[in-house]
Amino acid sequence: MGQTTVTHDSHAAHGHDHHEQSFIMKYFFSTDHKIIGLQYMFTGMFMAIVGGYFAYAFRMQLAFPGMEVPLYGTVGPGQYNMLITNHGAIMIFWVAMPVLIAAFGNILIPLMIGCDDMVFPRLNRLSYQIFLLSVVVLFMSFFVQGGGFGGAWTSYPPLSAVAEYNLTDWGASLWLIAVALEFVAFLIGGINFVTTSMNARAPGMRMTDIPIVVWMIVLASIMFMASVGPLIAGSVMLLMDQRVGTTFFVPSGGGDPVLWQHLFWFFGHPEVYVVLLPALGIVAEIMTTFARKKLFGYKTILYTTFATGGLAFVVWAHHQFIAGIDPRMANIFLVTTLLISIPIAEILFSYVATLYGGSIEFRTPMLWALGFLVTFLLGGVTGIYLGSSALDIYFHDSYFVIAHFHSTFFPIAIIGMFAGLYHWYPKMFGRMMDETLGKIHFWGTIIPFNGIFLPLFLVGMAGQHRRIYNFQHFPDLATADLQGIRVFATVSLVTMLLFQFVFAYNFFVSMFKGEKAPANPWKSNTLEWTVPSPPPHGNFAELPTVYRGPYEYSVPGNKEDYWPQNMPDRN
Amino acid sequence: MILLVAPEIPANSNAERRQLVSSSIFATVILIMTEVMFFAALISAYMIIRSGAEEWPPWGQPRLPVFATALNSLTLLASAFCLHRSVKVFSSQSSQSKQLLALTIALGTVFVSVQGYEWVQLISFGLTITSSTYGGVFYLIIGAHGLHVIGGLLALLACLRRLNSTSQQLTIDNLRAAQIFWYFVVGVWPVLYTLVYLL
Amino acid sequence: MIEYFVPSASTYAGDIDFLFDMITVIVGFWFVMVLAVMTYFMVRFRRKEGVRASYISGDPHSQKKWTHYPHYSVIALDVVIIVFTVMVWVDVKQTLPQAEDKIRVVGQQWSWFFIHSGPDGKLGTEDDVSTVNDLHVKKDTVYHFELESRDVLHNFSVPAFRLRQDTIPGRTITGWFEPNKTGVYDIQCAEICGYGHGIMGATIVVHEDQQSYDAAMESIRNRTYESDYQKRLQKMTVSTASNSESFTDKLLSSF
Amino acid sequence: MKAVPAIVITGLASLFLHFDVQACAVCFSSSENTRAAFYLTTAFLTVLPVAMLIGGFYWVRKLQQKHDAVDQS
Repeated sequence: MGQTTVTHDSHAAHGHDHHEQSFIMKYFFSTDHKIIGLQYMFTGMFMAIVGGYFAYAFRMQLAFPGMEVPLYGTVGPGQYNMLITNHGAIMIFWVAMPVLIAAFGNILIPLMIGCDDMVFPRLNRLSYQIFLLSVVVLFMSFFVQGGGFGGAWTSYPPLSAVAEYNLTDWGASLWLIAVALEFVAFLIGGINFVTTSMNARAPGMRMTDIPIVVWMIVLASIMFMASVGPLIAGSVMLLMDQRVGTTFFVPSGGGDPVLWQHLFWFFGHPEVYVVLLPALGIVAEIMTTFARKKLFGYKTILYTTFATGGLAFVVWAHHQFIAGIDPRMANIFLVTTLLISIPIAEILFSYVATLYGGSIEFRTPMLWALGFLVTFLLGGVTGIYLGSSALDIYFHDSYFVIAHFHSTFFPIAIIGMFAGLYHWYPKMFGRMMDETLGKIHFWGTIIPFNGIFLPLFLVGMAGQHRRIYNFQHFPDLATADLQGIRVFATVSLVTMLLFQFVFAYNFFVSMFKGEKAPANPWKSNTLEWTVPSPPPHGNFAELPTVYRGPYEYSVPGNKEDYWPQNMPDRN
Repeated sequence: MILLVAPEIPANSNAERRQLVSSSIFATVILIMTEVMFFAALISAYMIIRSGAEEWPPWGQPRLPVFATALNSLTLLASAFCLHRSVKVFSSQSSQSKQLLALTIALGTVFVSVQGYEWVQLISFGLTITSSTYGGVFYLIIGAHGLHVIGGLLALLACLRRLNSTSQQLTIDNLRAAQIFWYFVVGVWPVLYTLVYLL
Repeated sequence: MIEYFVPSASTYAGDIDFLFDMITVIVGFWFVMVLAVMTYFMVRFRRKEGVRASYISGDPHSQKKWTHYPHYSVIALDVVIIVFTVMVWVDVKQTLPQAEDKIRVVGQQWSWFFIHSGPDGKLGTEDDVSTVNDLHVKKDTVYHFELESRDVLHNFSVPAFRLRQDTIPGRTITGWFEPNKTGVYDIQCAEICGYGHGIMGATIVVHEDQQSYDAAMESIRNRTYESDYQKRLQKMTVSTASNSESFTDKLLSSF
Repeated sequence: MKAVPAIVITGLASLFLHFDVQACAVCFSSSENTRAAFYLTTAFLTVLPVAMLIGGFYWVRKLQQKHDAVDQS
C-alpha cells in the first residue's frame, strides 16, 4: 500500500483545486465525492452488463444443451463453470457492493449530512483506483492460459488450491487477487464513510436526525470491515497454497479444507446483510417521500438494524450444515439463523406500516421500492426453509437455494439500484428521466424476474442440483417436464435482459435531452434536495443547519406537506 | 494503513465543525477493528491446523528460539513505553518528544531486524514455508505481524519527518493515530508469541 | 409437497417432506398476509386530490403495537419451526441406528466408487464387492455409509432418500439411511468438483429382497453385470437424440 | 420484547442438552482435538466481532453524549 501512495500523490496537487480542470482531471482524477460516486456507478453498471451476459450464456446452455449460444458460442463444461463462478462473483463483489455501498454512499453521504466532501477525499479516490485495478485483474483472469477460474464463487479448496484439480492455474490466482484487491478498495472506502458520517455532520444534526439510508450504509460498512478480515487472511493463505506451495487447505499436506469454509462464510454471510442494508435504506427514503409519511418507528428500525448487524455474525455456519461440521453445532446455528428473521421481519412490518394513512403517488421510484418489498419478502420467507437445518439436507446446493438467494439478491442489487437511480437521477445529472419508459422498464423487469425464479423453486424441489452444465447425466432430472421449466426460465431471462435496453435508452437520452430538473423535484426533506441539481463542487453555498429529523412529512398545521431539515420554523 | 495516519492526508475541510473525535483517530480505530479480525482468523487457522496434526512441531522440524524471542519481545514493549512518553510530553517538551519518537522507531527496527535474523537462521535449519504446515503457519502469522510492524514504523517515521520539517505541522491527533496503531501492533504480539512459541 | 416431484424412498424422507409442508403453511400465511395488507394500503391510501397523509410517527406504544404483535407471533412460529427441525435433524444426523449392512462411498474426479460389504456385512474384507457408479441396496435394511474422497470435496446426494452429505478428503464421514421403496434412483454429486462436475452422476438400485440383490452381486463378481447407470443413460440418449436439432423446433417442442 | 431472551435461553439450553446425553454418532472421524478446535474458534470468531460492535456502539454513544453536553452549556 505504501507504494501506491507514492504513485498517486503525484496527482494530488490537482485534486482539490477550484480552477477550470481538464476533462480527464475532472472525471478521472477528481477527489470530488460525486464524481467518484459516478465512477463507481458506471463501473458497477458495466460489470452488471458483463454479469448479465454471463447469465444469458449459461442459461441458454441449460435450456438448449450443447447448442451454439447466439453472441457467445458453445458452452463446454469448463466454460460453464467459469461463467457461473464469475457471474456470482461479479454480481456480488463488482455490482452490488460498488453500486449500493460505494456509489450511493459516495454520492449521498456528504450531501445528506450537509458537508462539502468526504473527510478523506484522497483516500476516496485511491479506493476507486484500487477497485478499477481489481476489475482489470479480473478481466485478465478470463484470458490467461486455461481460462477463467471455475471453482464457484465460494472457491472451496482443495479444488481451488491445487492447479491439477481445477485446471485453471493462473485463472484461479488472478481471480483471487482481484477479489482481494476489491476488498482493500472497500475497506478504504468504508473507513471513509463511517468517519465522514460520524464526524462531519451539519450543525444541529443529532444521531436520530441522520437519514436512515446513511445509517444503513454506515452500518453496512462497519459490518463489512468487521467481517472482511478473516476472508483477507483466508485469501492470502489460499493464494499461498496456489502459488508458493503451502498446504493450509490441502489435506494431503496436513491442512484442513473445512477451515476455508469457516473463514469464507464468516465473511460470506454478513456480506448478504452488507448489501441488504443500503438497499433497505434507499427504499425507506423513497417510500417516505412518495407516501408523504413519516417513517414508521425510526428508532425501532434503527435498533433492529443494529440487532441485525450483531446477529449477522453468529449465523454463518448455516452454509455448512452438511459440509462435515459437527452436527451438534448445526443446532446452535439453526436457532441463530431463525432468530435473524425476527429483526428483518420487524423492519419489513415497519415499512409496510409506513404506507398506512399515506398519500401514495406511484411514480417510478416508488414502484421500484414497492417491488423491492414484495420480491424481498419472497426471498426472505424462502430463507426459512434453508435455515431449517433438517430441510437443508435436501435443499443444500439445489436450485431452491439459487431461487432463494436470487429472490433476495435481485431485489437488493438490481431493484435497489434502479430504485435509487430513478430517485436520485435528477440530483446526479440535473435532468428528469422519462416516466413512461421508467414504468415500462419496471414491469418489464419485475414480471420476467419472477418468470425466471419461481420455476427454479420448482426444479429445486424436484432435486435439481447446482452447477451442472447439462443434466443429461442425471436421468431423473433430464425429463421433458423439467426441461420445459428450464426453457421457460431462460426465455424469461432473455425477455428481462431485452427490457434493460429501455432503461439504457432512457438513461442516456435523458442525460442530455431530459427535462431540466428543479432542486427538489420530489418535494423531499433531506439536505441533498436543498442544493441545485446537479450540486456544484463543494455542494453547499453555505453550510446548512439542521433543525429536525428527515421524515417530517404532512406535519399537521403546516401549509406544505414537507418540511426540509434545514428550514427554520415555517410558521 | 500508513495512508490513514500519514501526515500528508489533508486535514478535514470541515475542520470548523466539532468532531466526535479526531477523524484520523476514528479512522484508525475502525481500521484496527478489521485488523483484530484479521489476526483472529489467523489465530483460528493456527489452532485448527495444529489440532489436526499428530505431532506438533512435526518430526524433524527445528524448534523455535523461545528465549531469544522473549528478549526481543521486550524491545517491542519498551518501544511502546517510549511512544507513550513521547506523546505525553508532545505539547510541553517537543525536543524530548522528538528524541523519544526516534528511540521508538529505533527499538521497533531492532525488533524487526532480530526477527529477520531469526528467520534466516530457521530457514538454514530447514524450516521453510513449504517444509510443513508448521513452517507455513509460523511464517504466515509472524510474517503478517512483521509487515504490520514495518507499516507502523513507516507511519511513525512519517510523523518524525513532519516533526522535523518546518513547513508542515504535526498535530497531536496524527501522532495519536500512529500511537494507537503502534499499540495495536505491540499489543497483538504477546498473544501471537504465546500461541506460536510457547504453547 | 416434495413427494410430488421426487419419490420418497427412505424412512426419514417423509419427515423432511412433512417439515417442508409445515414451513410452507407457516411462511405462506405470513407471505399472503403481508401482501394482502400491503395491497390494501396501496389501494386505500393512493393519492387523492385534497386528502393529506396522516402524521404517524410509530413511536408511541399504541402505534408500535401494530408491528410488535405480528412480530411476537413470528417469534412463536420460529420456535415451532426450530423444535420440529431439531427433532428431524437429531433423527437423521445425530443418531445412528444399528447397522444391518455397510457400504463405503468414495468420490473422485469425476465418478463414484462404491464398495458393498458382501455377505459378511463388514467392510475391508475379502468378499467386498466394488462397483463404479452403481450402488445396490436392499429394501428395509439399515445401511451405514462411510464417505471418503480421493481428491476434492464432493457431495453424496440421493434426492429420493432426502440425503446429502459432503465428502471431505482426509476424513471419513459416517451416516445412515434405510430405503423403504424399491426402484432405481439418481445419485448426484452436489458440490462443485471441477471440470467434470456435470457428469458425476450414478445410480442407486433398491432391491425388493435378498435374492435379487444377491443375483446382482453375483453378476458383478463374475463380470456379467451390465451397469444400470449406463443402461439408463443409453435409454435417455435415444429419446433425446430423436429431437430435432433446429433451435426453434427445440424451443417449440419443449413447451 | 421481554419474553425474547427467556425463549432464546430455554431454546438454546434444550439444544445444548444433547451434548452430554448423546455421544456424537454421525461425526467425521478425525480427532477429538479438531472438533474441539472448531468449536473454540467458532465461538471465538462469533463473539469477537459482536463484542467489538457493542463496544464501538457505546464508545460512539459516549462521545456523542459529551458532544451534546458541550452544545447545551
